[in-house]
Amino acid sequence: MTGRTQDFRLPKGGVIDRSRSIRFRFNGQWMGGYSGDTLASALLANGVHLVGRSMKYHRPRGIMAAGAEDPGALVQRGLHDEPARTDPDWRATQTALVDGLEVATIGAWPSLERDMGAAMGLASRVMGAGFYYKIMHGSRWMWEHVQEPLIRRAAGFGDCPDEPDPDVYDHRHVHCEVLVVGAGPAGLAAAVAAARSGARVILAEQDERFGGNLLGRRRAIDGQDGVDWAAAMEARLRASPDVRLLPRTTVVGYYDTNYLVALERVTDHLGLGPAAPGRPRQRLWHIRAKRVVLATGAHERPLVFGDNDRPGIMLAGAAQTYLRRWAVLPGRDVVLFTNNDRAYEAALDLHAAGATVRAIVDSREAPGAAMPAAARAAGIRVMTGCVVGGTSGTRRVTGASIMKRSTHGRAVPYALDALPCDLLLVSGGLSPVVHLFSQSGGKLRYDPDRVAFVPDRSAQALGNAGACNGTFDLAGCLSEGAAAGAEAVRLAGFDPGAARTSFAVDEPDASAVAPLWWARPAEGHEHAWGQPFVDFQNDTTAHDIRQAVREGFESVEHVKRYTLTGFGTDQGKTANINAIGILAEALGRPIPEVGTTTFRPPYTPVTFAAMAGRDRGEYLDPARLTAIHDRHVALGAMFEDVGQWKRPWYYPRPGETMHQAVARECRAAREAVGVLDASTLGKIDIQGPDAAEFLNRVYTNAWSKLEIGRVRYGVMCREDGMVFDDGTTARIDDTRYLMTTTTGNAAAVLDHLEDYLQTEWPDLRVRLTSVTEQWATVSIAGPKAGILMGRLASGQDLSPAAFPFMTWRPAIVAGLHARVFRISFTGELQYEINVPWHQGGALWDAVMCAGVGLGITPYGTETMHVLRAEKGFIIVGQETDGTQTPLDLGMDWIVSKKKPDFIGQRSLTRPDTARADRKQLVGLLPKNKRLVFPEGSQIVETGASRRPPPVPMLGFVTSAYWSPALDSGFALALVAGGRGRIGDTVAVALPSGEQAAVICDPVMLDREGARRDGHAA
Amino acid sequence: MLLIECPWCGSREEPEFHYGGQAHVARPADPSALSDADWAAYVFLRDNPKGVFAERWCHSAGCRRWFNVLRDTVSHRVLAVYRMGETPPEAPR
Amino acid sequence: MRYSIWSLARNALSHHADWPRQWRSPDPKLAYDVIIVGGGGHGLATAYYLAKEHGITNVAVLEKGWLGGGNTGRNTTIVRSNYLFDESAALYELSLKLWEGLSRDLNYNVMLSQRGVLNLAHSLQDVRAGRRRAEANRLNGIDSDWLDTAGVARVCPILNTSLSLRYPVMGSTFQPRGGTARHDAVAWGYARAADARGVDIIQNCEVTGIRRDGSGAVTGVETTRGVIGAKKVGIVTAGHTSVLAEMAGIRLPIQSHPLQALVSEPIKPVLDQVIMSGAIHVYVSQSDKGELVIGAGIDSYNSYAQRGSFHVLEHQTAALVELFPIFARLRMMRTWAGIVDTCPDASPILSTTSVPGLYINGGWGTGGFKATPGSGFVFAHTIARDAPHPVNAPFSLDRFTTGALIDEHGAAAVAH
Amino acid sequence: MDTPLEMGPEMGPGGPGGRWENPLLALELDMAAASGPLVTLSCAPPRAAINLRATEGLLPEIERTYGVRPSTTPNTWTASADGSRIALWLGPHEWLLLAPEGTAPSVEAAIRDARANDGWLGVCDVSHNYTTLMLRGRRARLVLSKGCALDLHPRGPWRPGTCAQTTLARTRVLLRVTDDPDAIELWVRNSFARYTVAWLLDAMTGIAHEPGDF
Repeated sequence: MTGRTQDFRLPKGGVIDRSRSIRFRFNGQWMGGYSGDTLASALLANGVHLVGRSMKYHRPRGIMAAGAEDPGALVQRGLHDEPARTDPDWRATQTALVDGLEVATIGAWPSLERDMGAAMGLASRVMGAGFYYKIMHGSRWMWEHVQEPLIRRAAGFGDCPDEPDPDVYDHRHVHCEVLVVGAGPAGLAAAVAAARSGARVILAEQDERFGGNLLGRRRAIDGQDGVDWAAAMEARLRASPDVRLLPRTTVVGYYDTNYLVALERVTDHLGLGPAAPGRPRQRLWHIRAKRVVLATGAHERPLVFGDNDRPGIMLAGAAQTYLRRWAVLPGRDVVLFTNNDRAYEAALDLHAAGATVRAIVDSREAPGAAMPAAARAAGIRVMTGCVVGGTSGTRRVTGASIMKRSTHGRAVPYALDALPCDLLLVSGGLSPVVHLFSQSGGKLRYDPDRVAFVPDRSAQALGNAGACNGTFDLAGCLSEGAAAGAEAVRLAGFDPGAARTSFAVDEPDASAVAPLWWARPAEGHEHAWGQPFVDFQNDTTAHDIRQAVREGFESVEHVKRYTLTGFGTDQGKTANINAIGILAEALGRPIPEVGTTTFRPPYTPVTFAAMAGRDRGEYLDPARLTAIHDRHVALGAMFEDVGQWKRPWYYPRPGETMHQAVARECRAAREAVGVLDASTLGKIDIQGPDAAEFLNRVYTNAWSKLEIGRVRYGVMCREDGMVFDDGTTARIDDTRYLMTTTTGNAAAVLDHLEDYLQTEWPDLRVRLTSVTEQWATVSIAGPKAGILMGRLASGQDLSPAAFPFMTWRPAIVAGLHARVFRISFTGELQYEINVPWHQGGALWDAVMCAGVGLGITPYGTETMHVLRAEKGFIIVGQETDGTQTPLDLGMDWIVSKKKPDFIGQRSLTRPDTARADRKQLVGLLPKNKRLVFPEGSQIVETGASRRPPPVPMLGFVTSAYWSPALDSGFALALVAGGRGRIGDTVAVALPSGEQAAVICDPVMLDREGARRDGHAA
Repeated sequence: MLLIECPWCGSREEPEFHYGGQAHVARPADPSALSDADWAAYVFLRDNPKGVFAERWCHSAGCRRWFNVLRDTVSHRVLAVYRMGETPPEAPR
Repeated sequence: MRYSIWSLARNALSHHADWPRQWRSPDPKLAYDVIIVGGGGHGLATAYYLAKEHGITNVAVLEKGWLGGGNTGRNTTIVRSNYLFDESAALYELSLKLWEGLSRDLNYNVMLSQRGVLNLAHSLQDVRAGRRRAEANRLNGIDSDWLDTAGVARVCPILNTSLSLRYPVMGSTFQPRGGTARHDAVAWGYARAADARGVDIIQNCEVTGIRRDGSGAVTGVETTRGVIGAKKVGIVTAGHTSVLAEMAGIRLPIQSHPLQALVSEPIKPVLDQVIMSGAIHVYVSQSDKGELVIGAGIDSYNSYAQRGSFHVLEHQTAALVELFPIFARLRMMRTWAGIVDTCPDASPILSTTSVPGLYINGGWGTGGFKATPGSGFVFAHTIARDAPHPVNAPFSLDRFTTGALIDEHGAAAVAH
Repeated sequence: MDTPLEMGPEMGPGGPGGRWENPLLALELDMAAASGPLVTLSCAPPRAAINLRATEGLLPEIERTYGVRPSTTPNTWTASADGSRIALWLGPHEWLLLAPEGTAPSVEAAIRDARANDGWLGVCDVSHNYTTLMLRGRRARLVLSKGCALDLHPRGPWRPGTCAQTTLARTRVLLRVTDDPDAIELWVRNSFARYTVAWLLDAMTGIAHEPGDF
């Protein structure tokens, strides 16, 4: 296929590298461009104005601006052989041109030129503001099955990739004394003034080149061409060691305490293929700045008039930029429509570049002096007191209808003249880019002279310089920038030295401007001249805004939401101010009374993956591993996530199902000996003379009498009386205890204890230290645990007789210094062996070796759960959900009646917590022994679930397992008044129907507790 | 993102801290002497002012010490930082 | 004027010049039977049902700013009723039933989209809690299924259900009737319908005080537009409940926190359900406009600024990209925050108070939007009868004294 | 066996078995591979570590028994002349005392004996609680700045002699800036060690060798 040639590229000039030409494809057609082009400038060089279709009416839309504010030129960007690297909704004006780039129009079918969607245009008359709210409420069926699906299909822009993104994204935290946002003349001047002080300065610029407007205007500073001046300043900054230059970096968010977030596009301009290993595609900067200088410039406003959205209608300043920066002639037959002097220069530049300028249409009766004179001198016709009322053309503007303005400002509804043109320049004046200032909490003020919202009171340590401050002339930008830079370093505690704040600049006086929010035709003719668009992405017109007002939507936020103004991907950068002006006129109120809308982050869109940075895959959240982890992996364990911990769940042998594996592990622990890695339990070292008193206050039971060497089980509540955590605590010496917590709660418990210690009881002499990872814990359980212990600790009598239950002692185990605890969470004879963490692996190996011949079997959390449930031991978080008191769990025996006070005690006597019919912990045995109820199943009276809902629920199954020991399924449950219903038959309501079960005591195995001393019952 | 001045470690980013809600809520000396309503007030009722708020933070990723902060709940500005047991300073401005 | 395809066609001919106001903008009268403080969805719904169900039309809704400008216009528009406890289930299911007839009832399309809501389970603990909730819902007559991982993959194929996920998806609850609605339209629809029944809706009218007589009973409110008398006053000011209650000397078990949300740039439809993950803190749905609407947990600290901390957004986006790897290159277009009033038990307060004639509706935490119709319905009853409707009786203030809390934390780790 | 139930001072953390298994064994090759002239990551050798709680009045005696006067200036550390003993400030009245491997029990006992029954004294052996890493090189601070919000600029507050408890990526760490400003010691809880190392290796990808823009 033959490609397009760059017919509209001027033979010379521009800030592009003509030695490096680039080939790219637009809607399948090959085109050429140069290094330094954006997609937009390259398309214009090839004479392409029609780039996309609007969202609602599918109207042809072109390139209106040259930067972030462009509302319409959105494309799908990608390479056809890289399906994982396609990007929807990319703004042509900000897309760096790279070799082989493929871009396609979005939302047009079958083609951009012939888009069926354009039929929506016919419906535009019906589809006024609030269209959807007013119909389609009649039939739910129609809405669900026909109307909404149609709306959804019509909506949306580009396509989501259908493969995961292979690229890497990075985060960086950086601190500086001064952050300068924007490297136009003001920003460069500010950075240079700040740089010489030794303060750390960061200069962030969204463009790949520094210079801002200087790149698109004919200017001289101190006799030097503006482009060269910018380059010189950049070079000077590069030379200063304390300056960090960040091109291609958009500051997107300004948060509390001068915390700013910036997105750097690191490799997007290098092509779409994979970057060097580890090289991020984008980098999100997290910046803490002592002072900030905002030099974010201004956006030119389009004008609102009939059919003002055709391709070829462009902001005057943008045309100037395309001409000077990219040496592109955006059109040959030009009309300029303006309400200010500044825009005249665009006409003059295009004229000088060889375009025919048919006329300058100025809405003002009396424009300024210099610019009109210069235009007339160049032989350009200047029509004052006139407006463009409508335009002609479909895929490209072909003409503009000029109308006279009546005394009260409305357009006289017949064409004074109809001028042919292929480029209609518009300028409604400048809007300072106050987005970041507003995000920072700064207040805005409407300035009627500048016809713009400008910064007023600021809420943070910042300064504004240049156009974003309403200072539109170059000399002003430079001196304001230099002053702001110097001021910033001074306030940051550095000496800026003598800052130069005056610059010699040649620039015409072009400050005059008069508001024109809508070139509105006279009464009765408002609809005769086409649609006056305000939001070019959401197809909001001036009529929609006035209709909204008629319907009672008077707040600017209401109008925005009702008409969707400013909700596009451009977030209303060009639309919002015009909308406010039109609204003010409709309400007959001055603009300050109407107010402005809030500017929300981000300034321009931020890639999700850049937000995530490295927190992806295994880095989303740390996986905590025990010292013995590799052994479990080698044994083929399946793992369970418990909080952040990876715990062995069960150890399937080849061909074993989970059920088989768990049954085998259970039998081993009940009949031989099983081994568990219990290292994940939280461990807290408690020291100090008041430790016992402290334990008395945080646990529900009494601790004063616990002897050295003994261990006790305790339950903790929160002040609301609900169970918070449980575990054993051992007395190490007279002033020292070791507390264990549940795996998931370890951190929460330590916080809870420190909180009370530091806030409520600072007088208690107690010190807490987390030693969870000081120790590795291997727990052996089973009738043969005693024999195994004997083998591991030869020469020491650790037999149950010599080493009583609920005591601990130091011992040499497998040649390691250990603390051995005689506690049991299984009901079996059990030893918990604690050795220093870094010897955990060695201990595990020793246990496995010594266990040979005894049937030693590693077991995981699932088997642990079965074993403890058979004994009726609870697991916090499984038998509890934050709404159970110790009494609900049948733990009266552990709730002290004598203690004057402990955390949560008082709550236990509140009316509701004292109720007799609260849900209480019970055991549950299925009538059909083969059954294991799904955990979470609800319990009802027999037959109840056959009645229509709501069905009264008695309680629910908290734990349910298959018990090899009982040769039956069994469960623990919370049942209303359960302890009084032992023996009753109830129903477990399963989706398949009810299953009968008998309520029983939660302890189902070895009630007399013979097993825990090794005497198999 | 808040920047909080730990009285010991200095200024650190908010994620290093753990929030503790209203400061200076003394636990009743003798809960058993309280009515259900008074006890409920201690357990559940907390000030929730729009403006200056005396609140607790814990530098959990740092020195693990709890301390008090005077902060404006509208501007998010930290007006003062002081240690446990100290009385709140007069809010500046 | 009734909205219909015909009225639309008629108005198209006149270039939409003849649409009437959707609600009047009256000056406040000297006194009303009932004043509702707060012109959000809940307040407007309360006024509407006061008029419709109880014939009380001498009612004013006072809004300090613009209708629906608070949390009504700032939430992620999720609608569901699959709550754990009977009390909650009854309240939210009543609400969902009203949702299902709302567009027709209001003659205003609130764009209810019942595309189904999934609450993912990422641990055995989640699985137990999810199953328990699904079973309880079923017995309470609420449509709610339990899906295993394969089932989740069938319903939402673009979700990452592989074991490579740091916390793999182990199943999910699924409520087919859950979905989303157009938040602004809910406020506007109720406002228009209430106005049509004679309710005065008064914007830019901030309540600065609550007047009481010698007996302590409410007599009216002080506002930026003068004193307005009222026999009864209902406080429905999410994000400022404590501030208003304090004007009547009432302390509430409520803390206010920022809640942030964000949307992506619009893309063609890829996600057809509402996906919620309490465990890794993100929930997402795709709007009719094509934007992905994304939320997560609240910021930790008290705040009345509609502004949160950036790292919270980074964490929720990281979670999103893990759940949906194909979303990685999509872009965050806009972020915002609201102020949510949270209760100790993650359940709301719909209650009479110790002050005669004063009623409070608040503490919805992060999940108030879905309850809008039901909340208004029972609160209207509470005000009209000076006694709670059976459905909101359990949500009275005295539960904090008796201890009869309705602790939905377990089930509503992300209570949306 | 009668009290005290403490381990005798002769028993080092290695114990008679003396085995100290580095949980990062599996990753040491990767660490070597990812390291280069600009930055290296390695495991620091085991050391005895003791958590000390003491009032300032006790510090002279601590110095006498331990050999180093713990600093009362936040975020700093002090060391013995030979560097074998280092006291890091952890919080008000809280320090981490480092000593040669195996000496924890004797150091602990010595300090206890110094003030056997002082109610405010707390001594706890945490030698095995942490894994210690060393990140060294011109880009060490850059690597950390990808996941740590401290002002790690060479001219920032974190100079030799300082230490900080903070967060790196999604874990808590104790950073110690050694006498070499580009050599930073990282202390992480053992169970997080693999996560931290994997994260660091990922953050180091490509940058240990080339000076390109990372």
